[in-house]
Amino acid sequence: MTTNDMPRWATSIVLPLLNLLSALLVAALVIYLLGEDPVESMQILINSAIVNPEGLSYTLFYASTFVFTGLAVSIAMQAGLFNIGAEGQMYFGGLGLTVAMLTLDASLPWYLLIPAGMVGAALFGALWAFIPGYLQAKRGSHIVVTTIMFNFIAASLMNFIIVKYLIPPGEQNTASRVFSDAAALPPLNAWFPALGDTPLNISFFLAIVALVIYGVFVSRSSWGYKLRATGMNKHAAHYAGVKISSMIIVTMLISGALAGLGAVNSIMGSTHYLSLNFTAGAGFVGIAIALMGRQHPVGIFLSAVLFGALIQGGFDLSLEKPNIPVETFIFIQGLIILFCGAMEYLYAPALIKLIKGKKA
Amino acid sequence: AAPKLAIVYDAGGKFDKSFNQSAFEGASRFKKETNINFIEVQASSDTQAEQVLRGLARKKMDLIASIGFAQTQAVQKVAKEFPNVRFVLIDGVAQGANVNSITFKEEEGSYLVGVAAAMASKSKKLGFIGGIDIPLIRTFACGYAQGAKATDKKAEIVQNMVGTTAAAWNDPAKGGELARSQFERGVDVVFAVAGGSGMGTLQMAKEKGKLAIGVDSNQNHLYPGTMLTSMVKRVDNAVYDSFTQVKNGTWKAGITAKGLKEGGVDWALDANNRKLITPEIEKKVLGARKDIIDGKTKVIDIRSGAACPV
Amino acid sequence: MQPAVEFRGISKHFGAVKANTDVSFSIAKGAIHGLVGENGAGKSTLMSILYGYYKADGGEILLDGQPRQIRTSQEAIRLGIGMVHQHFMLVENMTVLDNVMLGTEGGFRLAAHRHETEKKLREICARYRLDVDPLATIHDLSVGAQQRVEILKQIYRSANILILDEPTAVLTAQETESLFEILRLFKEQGKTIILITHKLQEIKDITDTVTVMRAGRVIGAVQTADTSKEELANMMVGRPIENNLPRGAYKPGKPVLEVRDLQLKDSSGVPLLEDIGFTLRAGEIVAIAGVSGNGQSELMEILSGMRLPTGGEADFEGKPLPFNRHDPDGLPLEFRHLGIAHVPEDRLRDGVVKNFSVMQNTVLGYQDHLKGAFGLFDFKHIAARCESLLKEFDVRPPNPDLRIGLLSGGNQQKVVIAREVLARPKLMLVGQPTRGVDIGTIEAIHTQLLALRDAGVAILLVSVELEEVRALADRILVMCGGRITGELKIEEFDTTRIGLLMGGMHKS
Amino acid sequence: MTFEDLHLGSIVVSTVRNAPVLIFAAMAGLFAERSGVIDIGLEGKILASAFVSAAVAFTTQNPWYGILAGMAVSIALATLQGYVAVTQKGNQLVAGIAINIAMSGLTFVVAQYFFQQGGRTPDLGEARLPYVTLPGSEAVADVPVLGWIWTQLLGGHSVLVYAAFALVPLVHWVLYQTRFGLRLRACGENPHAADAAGVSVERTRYMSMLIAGFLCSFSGAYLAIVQSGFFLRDMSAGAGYLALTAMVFGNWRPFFTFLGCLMFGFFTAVQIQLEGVDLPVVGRIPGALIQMVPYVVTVVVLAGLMAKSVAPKAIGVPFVKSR
Ligand SMILES: Nc1ncnc2c1ncn2[C@@H]1O[C@H](COP(=O)(O)OP(=O)(O)OP(=O)(O)O)[C@@H](O)[C@H]1O
Ligand SMILES: Nc1ncnc2c1ncn2[C@@H]1O[C@H](COP(=O)(O)OP(=O)(O)OP(=O)(O)O)[C@@H](O)[C@H]1O
Ligand SMILES: [Mg+2]
Ligand SMILES: [Mg+2]
Repeated sequence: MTTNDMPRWATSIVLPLLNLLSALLVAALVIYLLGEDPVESMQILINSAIVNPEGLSYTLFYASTFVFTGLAVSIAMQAGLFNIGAEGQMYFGGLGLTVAMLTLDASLPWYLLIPAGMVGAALFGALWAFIPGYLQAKRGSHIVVTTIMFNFIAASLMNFIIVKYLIPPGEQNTASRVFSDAAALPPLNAWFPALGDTPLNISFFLAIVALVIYGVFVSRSSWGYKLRATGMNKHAAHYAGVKISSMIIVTMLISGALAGLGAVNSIMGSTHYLSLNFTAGAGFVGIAIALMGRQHPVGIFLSAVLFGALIQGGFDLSLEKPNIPVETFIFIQGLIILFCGAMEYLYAPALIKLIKGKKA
Repeated sequence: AAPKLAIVYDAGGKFDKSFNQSAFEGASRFKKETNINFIEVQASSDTQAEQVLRGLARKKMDLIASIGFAQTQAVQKVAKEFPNVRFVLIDGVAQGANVNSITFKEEEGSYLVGVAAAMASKSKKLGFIGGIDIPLIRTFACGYAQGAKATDKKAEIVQNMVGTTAAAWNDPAKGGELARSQFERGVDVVFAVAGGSGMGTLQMAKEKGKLAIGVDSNQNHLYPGTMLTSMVKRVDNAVYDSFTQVKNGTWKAGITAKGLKEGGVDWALDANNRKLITPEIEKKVLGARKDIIDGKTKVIDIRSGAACPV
Repeated sequence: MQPAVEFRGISKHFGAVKANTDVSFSIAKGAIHGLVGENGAGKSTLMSILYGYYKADGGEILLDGQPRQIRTSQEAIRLGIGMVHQHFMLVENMTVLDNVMLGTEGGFRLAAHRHETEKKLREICARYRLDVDPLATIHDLSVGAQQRVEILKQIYRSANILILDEPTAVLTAQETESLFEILRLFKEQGKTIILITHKLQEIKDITDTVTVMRAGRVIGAVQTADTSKEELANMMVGRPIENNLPRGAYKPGKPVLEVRDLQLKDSSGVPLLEDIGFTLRAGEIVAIAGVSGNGQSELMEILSGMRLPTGGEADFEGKPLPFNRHDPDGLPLEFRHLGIAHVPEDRLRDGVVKNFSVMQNTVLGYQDHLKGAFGLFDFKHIAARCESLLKEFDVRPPNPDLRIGLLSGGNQQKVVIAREVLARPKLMLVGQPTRGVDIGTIEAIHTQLLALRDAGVAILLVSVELEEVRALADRILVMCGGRITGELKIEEFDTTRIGLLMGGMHKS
Repeated sequence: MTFEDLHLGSIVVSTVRNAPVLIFAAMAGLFAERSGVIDIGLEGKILASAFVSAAVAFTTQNPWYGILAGMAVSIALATLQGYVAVTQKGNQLVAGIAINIAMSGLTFVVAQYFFQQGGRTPDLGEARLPYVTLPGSEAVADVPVLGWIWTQLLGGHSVLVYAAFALVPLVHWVLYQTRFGLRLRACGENPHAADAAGVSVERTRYMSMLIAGFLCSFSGAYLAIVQSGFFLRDMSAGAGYLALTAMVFGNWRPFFTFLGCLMFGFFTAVQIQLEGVDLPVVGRIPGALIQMVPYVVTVVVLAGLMAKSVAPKAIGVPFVKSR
């Protein structure tokens, strides 16, 4: 039995919805067991993540970061590389951005500062991905292992750098100084006051642009073609003249740069300073997003928004329902990934039967 | 009407076996005594802290207690936007006419337990186990070392940190392993400042029959017999007092650093460790305590930029 | 007498494809039965049903007159059916012994049975004159030896009904002959054998009866003795097959490729190629004959830029090929830009990306030629190019959006050849162009290659099929042990002499 | 720095004690992956079994019940992975990651619900596994080298430590010397060949996942009821990923994987000893930097010494009957 037997609307809309529903059903059961009304809880969740403009704004804010980390993992995956290191690359990207800001934010206007921050973030993120990429290409060191190791190493290194060099004297907070106002990304509420006082900023549009560029380049460019050929059949790619090792290195550089760019939204869009562990797992969420979104730009976008919504909605819900801790939504994230990402064809047999039955 | 009170924990959460938990205990005490309720929220990231503070401020809270230095910038920012809402920031300093920043002189309390440790130790090798290598933890370590060295010049401090990510506060196995390794190197008193990871340390001490020192709240009751003492940091009192002040209308903004004198930090002596604290130790510690309160002994706070003198 | 196997009305479809439609025929006990048909005719599907790999949609199978439900391979094995698959079913990093034991271990502890199994294998090898070392690891074995392991597996399991799906596609003439020796032995022992092959000569040589399939249906079942190759071909393809394809006069032009003193050693210093030298001119087809594994593949890889030689040089149109570098990364593209096209021997490994569509595969290797502004593809152009290519080379089905993995091997091969021909190369390297391909398609591929030659392209062909060499070549080089052992003109074609040269006898 | 400062004895003992968490998980991963199922979900299984074994051990005050319960949960999760990989033919990486994320949340929620201690279980107290004291320990305790070997290195561990070390040759034996091992490896390399040889790929992979779940549960149990004495949220702290690393490092072979586990244990122990010590040449390494020693070493070793790692060929690919 294959999904070829099914119309497109069924595979791309009905099945995912059924899966999402199943995940939410299990989640509802857990909420019920925790002693709360699942229906009401879901209403609150949806309301505060999607319906309420301010909530939506937060959802999209989180999604903007996730799009970048999701893209980072996706592009590496296209080349058959499983980059688990987006977390460390984003963390390091934050350092690049911060270095740029600390040196420039007093002297440059915003329209130069923002690109400078982005360049810094991309550069450092790329740098952190370069070594695993190089080792994979030239020494055959397993990228999964090296990137896991590089996450740990990044954590140590950043801990050291922040504490030793970035904390302003006399401060308690394990964070750099706050950047000047010129270094803040323009928030969207300036144009859409309904969004309220939220950090949603132009990096949302940058994320969309990144998605479009990714989509176009991966599926319509010669480079993307070589990228995918490398991912699917290295021998054939070699036959086609792809320089496999530079392809691996370049892909990891881009992947790292994208992960690094994830820091731009988190830092220049919201906190305006670099703090210890500011990534808060966004790099790992990127893995889930890439897998769930099938490395497709639309899929990545939807998954990123879904995860953003869970963070925002879950947070609000836990405020209203103290019996439901925020961690419940980590569990629900896991469920959604399981149902939508790993068991995507759970209902395919039943659905095929249903469709065929109707026709007959 | 009863004041509207709120408490915002940082990423550690209200059961972090550290300052968040202590804050929760203070607030609970207040609630029990006055029957006035409070709202609790946990902010898992700096962005969320700002979101939460703003949300609470909009609800026209009378006082919002922000726990942990991670909320410093968020408090400063939101306090400016809502001049009519009062804020208390624990462990950090934020500017604002409506903010009361309360910090603690952890170095002073640590000094005392350092004294006790140096007295109780036979090997004169003292252990320190911190969560992450950050200024706050270094302050504890340095105060501890100062107290120990002042008591016994030859005292040697072995120091380990659990890790570098948030997991470092939740790794009791590593906390225990570090303690064991320190014991094997001759350490016989260990001071654990590592949140949940510290639980592993205290337990290992119990197992190995060595002495341990707890932190933040009085942890003496956990393993009576091997808990030498605890360095208590009265975040609970700070929260309790702030709530009470708001209720009584005596709340004031400002910057307060609470040391021994102000009752912000102390060592813990109770039935659980009475047997371990010999009269000599007690005398020595109380003497040091008095000297600090009187200003005769100055304990260096490394956060002020000074290097640790020992 | 009861037939050993009887198919009754077997039908099987995959999605819209009807792989088998109402297939009925029977096979006598102790017979060698041939099964022929075009690529995609449904032969493998039918056999997979017999072996319990696929479940038929309808119909039944009778063994010795008994209707049998065969739902899994386990059940088939229990019923005494053995199958040598079209693609080897061997675990590459295990020994021959372990591969044989897999599924018939004899007990929980392997050690308890390893020894006796090994002994039994050695006995079998001796009896059937199979040259296989039970303790060798599969990936160290040549394809021929791997084939022998598959046979060994079946003998060890004493299968009574043996299915062989294109076993000879990768074998040399000698290897094929010794396989047939074994099959005759089997026959003497009363075993029933079903043989699928695209080589009609083999059908004539060994089978007793033959069934012809086309488009999922049985077209005819005949006694081998009563038919001829031509008749079978006609039944299969539905038209007569032309054996002597028309070709222009032999008018070699300028030298295109001059190879001098080429050497290749593997990482441990063992020579794979030694002192290779020859000249290839425009408008001629030079075939390299030889038993596979004698350096032909390596030579093709070097000349296409996929691999670097360890010594020697080659001039292409008078200019030396850039062999002086560290690794061959990207070199195939440079060669392609010079005008060297390459149809790789192992099409599934090198020649196509199975998960790409047919259209995407027509771009492979030429991705940089086809890009426009910003490196983006002009899909309209690519689609038009693909469509004409599918039409001109009669790829079936001519659906550019199909995953190429779903095409039959023959049709995949046509796509690869079409892609390379379309590049209008000056030199075309062709490795085993018709391996596993049906006779209709062979005819089509040969026609294309000859047309290319007539258009003045220099073609270097590697083939283990002497039939193919004879049909295409203008000159023949014979390789053995990494050296060129002889050269003949096509007029001098002589199977015995070539056979001697292939065996290492030097020109004398 | 003198030799004394290194405390080699302490490092060795510490290595032995730290290794079981990784060994159990890595051996579990070995079964899963050699059969062709990627097991990136080790972390989640460790966490789940750690929680359940601590919770049950506490509630029943019997560590063995805890271990049994942890086993049940870990096996259930592994079966779920098997269901995704074998029956659903879904993405195994996704399933593993989903399990890791879900368990990180769920263990907290359930622990909080039952114990109200912030995702922690109460102290196990006496309900922990005891340490084994070898016979004659008292007699030899004071003998210089022998005493140390007998009481510290060989004795004084939990039974699970012995089990972990005994497991390695056992796994090797099962993998290379038994019918099941042969079939399992065949399924991981070329499931089509296994199938054609009459081996049920489905059954073999399910069996392997059951074993993986079974073995992995000990990793969690060791963490909770031997090393810590309670459960704390996210207490696995990356052990599952490290086990995976050890396995890749060991090229999916039991003994080398075991060496990988020991290497982590060893360098973690060394790192503990090096903190705050003045080293020749480099001086005192800052605390934060010293944490990265085991990871840097791994990268260097992987880049320098090891040949390319060769994963089981069919790993991660659902077995579908068609080419
Ligand atoms: N697993 C499958 N899924 C879908 N379609 C299939 C599958 N296997 C075979 N087919 C279809 O069934 C038809 C018959 O295939 P089969 O493998 O039986 O051909 P064949 O006669 O063995 O060809 P060849 O000579 O190339 O080996 C093909 O046209 C193909 O499209
Ligand atoms: N999974 C599949 N889905 C659809 N069709 C398939 C599938 N596998 C094989 N087929 C079809 O089955 C037929 C025969 O397949 P097979 O691989 O035997 O091709 P072949 O022509 O014999 O190639 P080879 O050169 O590899 O022997 C082809 O038509 C192929 O398209
Ligand atoms: Mg076939
Ligand atoms: Mg074929």
